[in-house]
Amino acid sequence: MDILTISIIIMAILQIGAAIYAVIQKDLLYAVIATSVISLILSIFFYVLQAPDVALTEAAIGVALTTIVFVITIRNTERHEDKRHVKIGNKIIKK
Amino acid sequence: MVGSPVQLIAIPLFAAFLIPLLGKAWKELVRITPGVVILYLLYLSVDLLNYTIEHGRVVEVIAGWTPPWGIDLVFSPFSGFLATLMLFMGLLVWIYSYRYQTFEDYDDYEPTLKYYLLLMMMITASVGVVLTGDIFNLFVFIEILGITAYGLTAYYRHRDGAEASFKYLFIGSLSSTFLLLAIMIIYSQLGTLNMADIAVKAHELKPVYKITALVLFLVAFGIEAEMFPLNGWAPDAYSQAPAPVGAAFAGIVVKAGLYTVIRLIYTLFEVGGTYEYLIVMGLITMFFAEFAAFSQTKLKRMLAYSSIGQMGLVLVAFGIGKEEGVYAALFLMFNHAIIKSLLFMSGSYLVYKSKNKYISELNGVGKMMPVTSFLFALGAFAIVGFPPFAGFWSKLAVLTAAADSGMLLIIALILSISLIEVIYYLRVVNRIYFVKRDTDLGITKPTPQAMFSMLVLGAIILIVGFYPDVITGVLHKASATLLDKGSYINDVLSLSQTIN
Amino acid sequence: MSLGSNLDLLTVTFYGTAIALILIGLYAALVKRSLIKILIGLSIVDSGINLLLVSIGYLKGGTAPIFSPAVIDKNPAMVDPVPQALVLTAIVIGFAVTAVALALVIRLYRHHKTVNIDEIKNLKW
Amino acid sequence: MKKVIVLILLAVVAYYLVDVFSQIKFGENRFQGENVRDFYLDKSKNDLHVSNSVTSIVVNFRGFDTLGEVTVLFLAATALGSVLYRRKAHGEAVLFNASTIVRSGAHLLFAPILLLGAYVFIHGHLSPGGGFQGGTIIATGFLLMLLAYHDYKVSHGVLTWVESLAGLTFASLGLTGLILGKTFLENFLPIGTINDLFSGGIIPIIYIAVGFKVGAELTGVLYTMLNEKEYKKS
Repeated sequence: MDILTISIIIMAILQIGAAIYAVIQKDLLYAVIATSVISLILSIFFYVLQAPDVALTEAAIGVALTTIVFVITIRNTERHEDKRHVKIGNKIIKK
Repeated sequence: MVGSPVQLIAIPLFAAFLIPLLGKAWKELVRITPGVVILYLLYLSVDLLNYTIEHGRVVEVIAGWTPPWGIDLVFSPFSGFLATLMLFMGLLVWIYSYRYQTFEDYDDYEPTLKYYLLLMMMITASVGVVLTGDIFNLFVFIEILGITAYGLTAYYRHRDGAEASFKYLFIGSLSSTFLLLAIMIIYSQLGTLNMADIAVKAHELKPVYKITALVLFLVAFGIEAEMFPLNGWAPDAYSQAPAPVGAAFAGIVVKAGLYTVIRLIYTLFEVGGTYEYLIVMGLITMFFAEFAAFSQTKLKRMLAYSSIGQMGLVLVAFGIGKEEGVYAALFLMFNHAIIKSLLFMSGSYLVYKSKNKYISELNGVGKMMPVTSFLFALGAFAIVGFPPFAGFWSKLAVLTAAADSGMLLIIALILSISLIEVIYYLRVVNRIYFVKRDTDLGITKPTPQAMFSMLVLGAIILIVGFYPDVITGVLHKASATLLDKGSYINDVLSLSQTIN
Repeated sequence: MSLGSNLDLLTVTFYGTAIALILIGLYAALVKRSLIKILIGLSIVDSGINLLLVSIGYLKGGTAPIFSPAVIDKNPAMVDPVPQALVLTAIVIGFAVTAVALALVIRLYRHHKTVNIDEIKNLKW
Repeated sequence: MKKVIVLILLAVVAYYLVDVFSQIKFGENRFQGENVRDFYLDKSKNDLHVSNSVTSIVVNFRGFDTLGEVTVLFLAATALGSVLYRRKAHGEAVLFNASTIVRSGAHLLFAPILLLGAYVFIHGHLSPGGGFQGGTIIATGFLLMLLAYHDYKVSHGVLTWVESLAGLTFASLGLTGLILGKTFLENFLPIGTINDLFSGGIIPIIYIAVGFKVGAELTGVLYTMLNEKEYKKS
């Protein structure tokens, strides 16, 4: 087994790990960072699979822009996933 | 022939990029240009349709690469008929929304610009879906259609448009995921993306690929065509979008979705049992949608569910197959576009001032808004299929087609489900005319433009009702074209050049 | 750089990772209650699909589909450029849809002060 | 309960995906005879003289898709603006400036990033990259400035002009082919020699237009979203 194969397998495991982390993590900011890790590894995979054009696009759009758009949204909304809100009359109380 | 089919896509795209600049010169141009463009396209499309009916289909090659290498647009009597219908409805929707009053509440320039841009591109994307002969190009057009529809659904700030839009977007994203997966499977096995080429090579596919791709396609397109159980987004989108957009959804967007299902089953794959599947899904869709419509308390949701039910009936008609079935289905699609749009357009003026749009708020509105109410009632009678209105002929055609194929059970089911439809539409008409008004809601007179669109639609219902011959010729030609798969493949691939 | 040996292992790795990503993403999109989490799920699904598509176009020993001066005369085997072009389109479209979706989330938050799907229920879900 | 249903559904999907894709051999030459891949590679090299065949597919063979794709981005920017539009903001925006180091760093990097983006889309037909990649790189350059300076203004008028003119260039180049009696988007310029900067006829021109358009649109999207600030109640 050559070093390339081994590193690909390690990256694949990392990628799946990042995906699972992104799903179970309650802090949305960390989850978004995990998705950007997925995109980063994806971009390396594209390069390995002889698709440099796609790798460039994924690196620019997947890693940078998608992440920043998510982060802007989280900054404008809320950062934690399981915040419960209780409505009393018209007021909303955050727990 | 004045132009080529590609102009139907290229000119509105050109205009879309130009409109923001035109708006800098004179703001009214933002409103006017889309209408002028659509009018020109309609002229072009009618002309092309006449040409194709006489001379057979026109296959337009793009970038000089003949199919299966490049992308092609196919303007046949079938796809051309749908494109013309869409452009005609688009023109009426544009006239209806011209200075539509609720928009004037937002008298700002920016929202107006965005509304007209999105509306024009929604119509263009629907036309593109119908004309394209390449499966990945179809995906691109479906995405354009999706984005415009999400934007327009969320257009109003004071309603729950954003919620409906998010729902639509979520389901739409799943649809495009499945579509991509299916395209991928097809490409990996056949090495082509051209529909005619796929149709030729489809028999080379191993069954497992064929079935998986078919199921993925059906899920993806079923979402666009509002097939049960993938239509949860539709009533919300219809009811939360601005009224002209609701009419456009019923008259234009659904047609594009339905077209994809039909193209898939009639041209791409021939797998045993798909026609029966269409009939069963159509009946289930009809059944659930009509019952849901029956139990609605809000007018627009009722109309939306009724629209889904009609789509179910169209699927049944397509499932019956043969020339009569397809003819009936196309007639139904035409009638549905005309009548349902009229219902949406007039209905939304009847409950204009109301916040929640309850049906009970229609009580006695007939005396206050005689013309609009009359048009609504006309639409209601026409859609349930009372003679002598347009809807009668299409329902009759479906029943005849079913009878010819000996599907008596289906006739019975269609008739009994139609009965529900009759009941809830008559209930609404009854409220409009014979129940005393018990709310102090005011009314809003339709703008002259809106009145014009509604009157045109009403006139068409009557004309087609009394003289169905004006439309049947085109429909027969269109249905014959759809069924003739061999000539489709031949026309598209005969242009082909080989690797030299 | 070429992926020579262990093609079976790599098959499992690339296809397996892609399918795993699709499934994990779909799970998040269907089960999670936070709108942002749902969108994260959808973007993971997109990543999986893109990886699958590019993997399908790969050709053993093929070079990138670019006729640079170094390779133009050697006429090497090249990987399939078509899936790459499709993925390019899919990535850009995916970003466009995500951006619109996030704008909708911001608008929903402005109205409801929450991004939890259970609390935004003016319409039936 | 819902989780169980979803898991069962996913198991079914997983079964079929694995079943289908385990039969598609990785890295194998599946196509025999005439096929799209060989045709594109051959024509890209011999007929179009474009060395990056992904570019020739994106801009020429499947250029219609790209026109649609650019439109998707354009409409996404439009829809986004429509969704987030509000007539006037209430109160004062909560803003903060980045530190001096970040600001000077951003200033220093801004021009090189734009240059890199331009390089990537001008050489799209020769090397990996092109309009989409270059445009995105340019947008990240503007993003850097927007993040570093809270009051960094991108002129909306200029963005509209760039966006519209680039889009019009694309569409008009397509229509010119039609007017000259060829087909939509067909090349009508001399194709030059392969691996020259001036080769490939209209392909590099279209890709440059795409680069400008994508750059302007993505910058617009980011600007709109970043301007969506929290407002202090006043």
